[in-house]
Amino acid sequence: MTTKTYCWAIIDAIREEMARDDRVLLLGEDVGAAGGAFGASRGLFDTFGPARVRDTPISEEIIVGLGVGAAMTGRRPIVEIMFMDFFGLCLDQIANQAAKTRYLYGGMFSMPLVIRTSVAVEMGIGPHHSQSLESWVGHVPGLKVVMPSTPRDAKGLLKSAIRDEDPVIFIEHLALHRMKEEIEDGEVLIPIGKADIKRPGRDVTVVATGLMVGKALAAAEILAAEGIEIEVIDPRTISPLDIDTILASVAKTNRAIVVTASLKPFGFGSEVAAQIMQHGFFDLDAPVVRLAPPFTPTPFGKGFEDFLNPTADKIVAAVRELLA
Amino acid sequence: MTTKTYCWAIIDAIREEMARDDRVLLLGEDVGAAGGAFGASRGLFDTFGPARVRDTPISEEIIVGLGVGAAMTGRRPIVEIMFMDFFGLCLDQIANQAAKTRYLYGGMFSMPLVIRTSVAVEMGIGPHHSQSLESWVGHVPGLKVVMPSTPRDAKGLLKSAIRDEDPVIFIEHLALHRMKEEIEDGEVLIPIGKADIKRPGRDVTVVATGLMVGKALAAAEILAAEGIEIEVIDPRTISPLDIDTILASVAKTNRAIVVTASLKPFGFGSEVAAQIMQHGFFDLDAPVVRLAPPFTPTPFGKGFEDFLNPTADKIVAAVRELLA
Amino acid sequence: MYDAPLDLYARMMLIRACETQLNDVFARNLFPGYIHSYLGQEACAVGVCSLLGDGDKVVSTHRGRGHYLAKGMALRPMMAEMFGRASGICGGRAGEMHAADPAIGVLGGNGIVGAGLPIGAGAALGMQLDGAGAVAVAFFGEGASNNGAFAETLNVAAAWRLPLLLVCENNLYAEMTPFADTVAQPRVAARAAGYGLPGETVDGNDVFAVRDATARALARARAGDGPTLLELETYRWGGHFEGDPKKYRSRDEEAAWKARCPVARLRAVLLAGSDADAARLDAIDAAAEAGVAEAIRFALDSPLPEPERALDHVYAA
Amino acid sequence: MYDAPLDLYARMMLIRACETQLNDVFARNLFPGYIHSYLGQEACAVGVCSLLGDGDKVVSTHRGRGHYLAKGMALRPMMAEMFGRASGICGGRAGEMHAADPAIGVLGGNGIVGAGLPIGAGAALGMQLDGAGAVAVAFFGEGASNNGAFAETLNVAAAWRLPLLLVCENNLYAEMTPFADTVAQPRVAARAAGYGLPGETVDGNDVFAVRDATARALARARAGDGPTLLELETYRWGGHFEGDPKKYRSRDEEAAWKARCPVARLRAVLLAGSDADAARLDAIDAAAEAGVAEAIRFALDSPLPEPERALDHVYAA
Ligand SMILES: Cc1ncc(C[n+]2csc(CCOP(=O)(O)OP(=O)(O)O)c2C)c(N)n1
Ligand SMILES: Cc1ncc(C[n+]2csc(CCOP(=O)(O)OP(=O)(O)O)c2C)c(N)n1
Ligand SMILES: [Mg+2]
Ligand SMILES: [Mg+2]
Repeated sequence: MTTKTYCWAIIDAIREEMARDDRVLLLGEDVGAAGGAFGASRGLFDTFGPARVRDTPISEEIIVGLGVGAAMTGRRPIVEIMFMDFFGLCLDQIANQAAKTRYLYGGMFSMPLVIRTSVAVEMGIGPHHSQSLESWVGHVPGLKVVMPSTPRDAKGLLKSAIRDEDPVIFIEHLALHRMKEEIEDGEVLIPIGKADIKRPGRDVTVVATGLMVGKALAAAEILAAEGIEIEVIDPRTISPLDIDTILASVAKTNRAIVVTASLKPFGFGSEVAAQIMQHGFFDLDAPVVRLAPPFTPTPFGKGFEDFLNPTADKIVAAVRELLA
Repeated sequence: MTTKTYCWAIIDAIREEMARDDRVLLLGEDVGAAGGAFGASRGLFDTFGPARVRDTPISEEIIVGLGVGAAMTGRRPIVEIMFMDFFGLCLDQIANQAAKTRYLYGGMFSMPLVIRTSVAVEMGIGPHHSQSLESWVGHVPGLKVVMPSTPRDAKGLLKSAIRDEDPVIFIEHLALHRMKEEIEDGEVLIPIGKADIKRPGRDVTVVATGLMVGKALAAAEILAAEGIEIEVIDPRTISPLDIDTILASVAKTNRAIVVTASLKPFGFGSEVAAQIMQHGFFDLDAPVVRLAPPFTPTPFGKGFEDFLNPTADKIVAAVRELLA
Repeated sequence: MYDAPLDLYARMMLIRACETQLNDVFARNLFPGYIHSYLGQEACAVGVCSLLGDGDKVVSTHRGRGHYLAKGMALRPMMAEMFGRASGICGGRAGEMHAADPAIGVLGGNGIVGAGLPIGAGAALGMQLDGAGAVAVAFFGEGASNNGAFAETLNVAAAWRLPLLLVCENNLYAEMTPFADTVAQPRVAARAAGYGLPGETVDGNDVFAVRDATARALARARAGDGPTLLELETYRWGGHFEGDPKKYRSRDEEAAWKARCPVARLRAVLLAGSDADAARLDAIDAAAEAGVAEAIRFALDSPLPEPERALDHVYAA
Repeated sequence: MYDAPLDLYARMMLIRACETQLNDVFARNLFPGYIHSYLGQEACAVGVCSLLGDGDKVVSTHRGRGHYLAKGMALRPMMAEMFGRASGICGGRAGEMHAADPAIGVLGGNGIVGAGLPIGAGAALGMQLDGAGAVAVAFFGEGASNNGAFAETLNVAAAWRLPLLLVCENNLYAEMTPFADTVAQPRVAARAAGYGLPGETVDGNDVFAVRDATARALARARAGDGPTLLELETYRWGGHFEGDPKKYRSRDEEAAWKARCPVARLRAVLLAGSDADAARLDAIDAAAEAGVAEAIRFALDSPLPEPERALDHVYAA
């Protein structure tokens, strides 16, 4: 076991996969000699050289397009879009090209492409560096969408993503970059499409994604002191969603809260609520609660973000209300 | 009263508003001398001239950006993105710029921008000309999203959109372009944010959008013959959603189906289901049903589309099942 | 790869016959959807693709049949794909704007104007990493050259010296809008210099001129000297799609361009040279017509795909 | 609009003082978030904006303070905005990358590289329709010139003869990546020709050279002759943001560029000419320093916005 930060876990995953398979490439802004805008590719340029680790211009559309074309010709590219907020510049390549190529051509092409990106919720950088836009890609068939909440999950999911034959959107949480966890030294592979029960409980099912998982666990501690045991489920994969694990939990708890940094309308909370309703309606004692920031852009500054985003205290309050 | 097609209703709306307010402009591919790729700007170039009706290059990002900048300097632009499938090329200007400008600057700017676009569901043109992507924009605060299902609604909503101080995404349904309706000759203004009960009923609430409204009404006819009266609600505006009208209906019917061309995950059906659950859970006798195409891209050809998309028959079957 | 003038002629005639007969089929209401005709541009596809091997990749557009046939896609499955039939090369699900064939390096058409350019660069990156001297070719229209994707592609291809041919078929119109109305500088090739790659404009209706320019660009690409932007001046005989009334241009202009017919020009050259006599060429014409007619019959006789096939291939099995 | 050399100097010194003192504040951990310093580029903003009237519009970038101050944004509300305070010009919600002031034509910074260019074209369209001779100026970095938005903007602006100045501040780096590593042709102005507009490269550290080029471009724009691309060669003294260790460049390179300090150069010119003596300039320096210090105090003393304000202005009231 070695203690790793979320950031180093990502680097390890890429390094291991690049060493394992020389078809793996890394492309993006500042990913090369600079080691990544957030340090998440440190050392890779030195190890694998400029052919396989390439700095791109600030050209988001072609960054993804390079990945699509390279994947169609036998490579396994990892491309980086620095912030998920920039997806509006490259969503055509993601949603119309990468996502649809296998389908369109009747399975004649594979699309082993990983699109790494970062969400900077809670960093106070303002409206263009704060959006958790998993809904945009979760709505697109052909894509897989992954949001790791711990270093080990990040490593295991990224390695699985790189080996996947389908395009995977890999969403890193900048506010988690320094989080530490012990990770076993051998191969770590976490399956895409499988939720993780981060803490078992019996009273309320709390589904939380990415950065919100830690808050849900903190809320669980507070509530446990009151004798309330929430079950914290981290879906880890947004699409395809492991609804079975969630339903099994709801069958036990009869109550659910979904905590997200993504906004409510058309958000992950709505999707989970709709699916719980569809498959577990008669297990529910109360409506599924969506805990999410209000429907506004994110202004500059931590003060606003603390106000807007779910916190452990807000989760505690929501659980208490749901049980009242 | 004059009988108008959906297409001419749109032209009328633009013509009336351009005549009324010379700050109104129309920009887009082929909108000028050619009168629009689908004929939806016929005559406007001749009437208002090349300064106010402009053909653009195939440059979706700047088409929207021109609208943003012109709106910030006192104009009321209507810009056209030929198919909604192309939103991946301009979503940054839509979601990060148009949607956030008022907010970001504390209300110092208005953004009276209309983004007209077309959805070609059921036209058989394949994966890049078939997507109903209202989820992408419905998820973005600051935008309004409108989907008219009849000529009169199209006219009245478009005129309201042009007079609105906020950016409005106006989604036209190509398969409705030839639909006809009588429209009164005076001013027609339909408020944004207000749902319309297209057919009252007592047994099941059917919420349908755009092209699906007609199918729901056809289903209503079939069901009425069996003594089943469905209430067909056309939200007309996707965001902000008039949930009150839907809830009032569900309070009466205790059952709801949402019929969309948008795909299920993170789709309009999920959003409506989640909101009905949140506010009307104890009114529900059964889970809200989402009737939507399966989670796939759209292949070429009408045969596939008929299979994938909701039809009157599928709605009838869903209603019967819900009442069984 | 095919070099013999008669082979070039045969391939151009095949495209010509295909486009002509499809228009007839369309006029008889037997075609499902839009036809984006390649009529008039045959020398472009054939000039470029005749110099490519199966290992070389081609990225096409919404107007792709010329490229598919020139690159060697088998006629029947190609045709059946256009009609959306189960016997189509993609099972009839890709349709008129989208056929592909990885076996011969056709990476597909595209419904999004300009979107093939970044993908072409990605394929060229694949070829560069393979190191086997293969290239990628991205075809696109002059209308696409106004899209941001074009500029990003020129820049990256040049900066990385990718083995990429950027082939612009400048047919003067993008849908109903004349290219000249959307630009201040109408020479597409002139945009290359700003990004540091060579740009060349050639007569796209002269198959030999296209081949010469392609050969130069290929030599550069295969030698590791990077991309070239080729602008092929040509004309779309039909409307944007069949049925377009073409109000945006004059019948005189159309006649002038038809007088520069690429197929007729090649035929004249062949007849003037010693290669072939009229009978030989007529036989080629007849074979092309017959082959196309047979392929269309094959397509029309083929069943539509089972609708349930729509559920396949969303993800890897 | 300000023409007097001493006014130019005062404005450049104001920016210099602002950037220097903000770095100190940052070093003392009193700044909330990132600082994208404008240090070293003062002549660009002042050279261009000194020729603009309040009716002319400016679209800025993530590195915008120089533009704001040069265009005349009041110091205290500008500064308070940087600190995210309620007394900021946008109520403290826009922050370090985003201030705007419609009263003087500042349409805002941008967190999305390149996104200001299309908006600038839209503002220029507004000015063209107003017909009053006003122009729009879009500032951007050389890194942004690799984005598709840049090319689309050049093309539309030229095709429509928009009264737009495209002002590229080429400071050689985009974040940690040298511009030269991402292009085959590093002269940004050379991209103009392909789109049919004039492009000019000038010394961005010489405020008079910047003004001369701007004056030419403005004359063209105001006369209805369309846009100009100006490339101003300059250098970002700091890192991409404060705290960036700048491993991607040498201290020698930094020293060489600091030797070309735009403020010192103007000062030398002024001292060599008859306009001012050192005491007068020192007084200007002191006033700038004092004003900035006062503005920073004002900002730090101002309350943060009430968090509930986050719920305002999503839609028009
Ligand atoms: C991004 C995008 N914008 C607009 C369209 C609609 N459209 C389809 S073809 C076309 C014209 C393309 O012109 P050009 O690139 O010159 O190719 P040509 O049709 O002349 O072969 C347009 C505007 C599209 N499919 N994709
Ligand atoms: C679309 C987009 N891509 C990437 C970034 C991250 N980023 C912020 S500033 C910057 C560098 C910009 O370089 P340049 O345009 O030269 O401006 P400079 O910072 O040198 O003033 C990058 C890559 C961004 N904000 N937006
Ligand atoms: Mg064309
Ligand atoms: Mg720079």
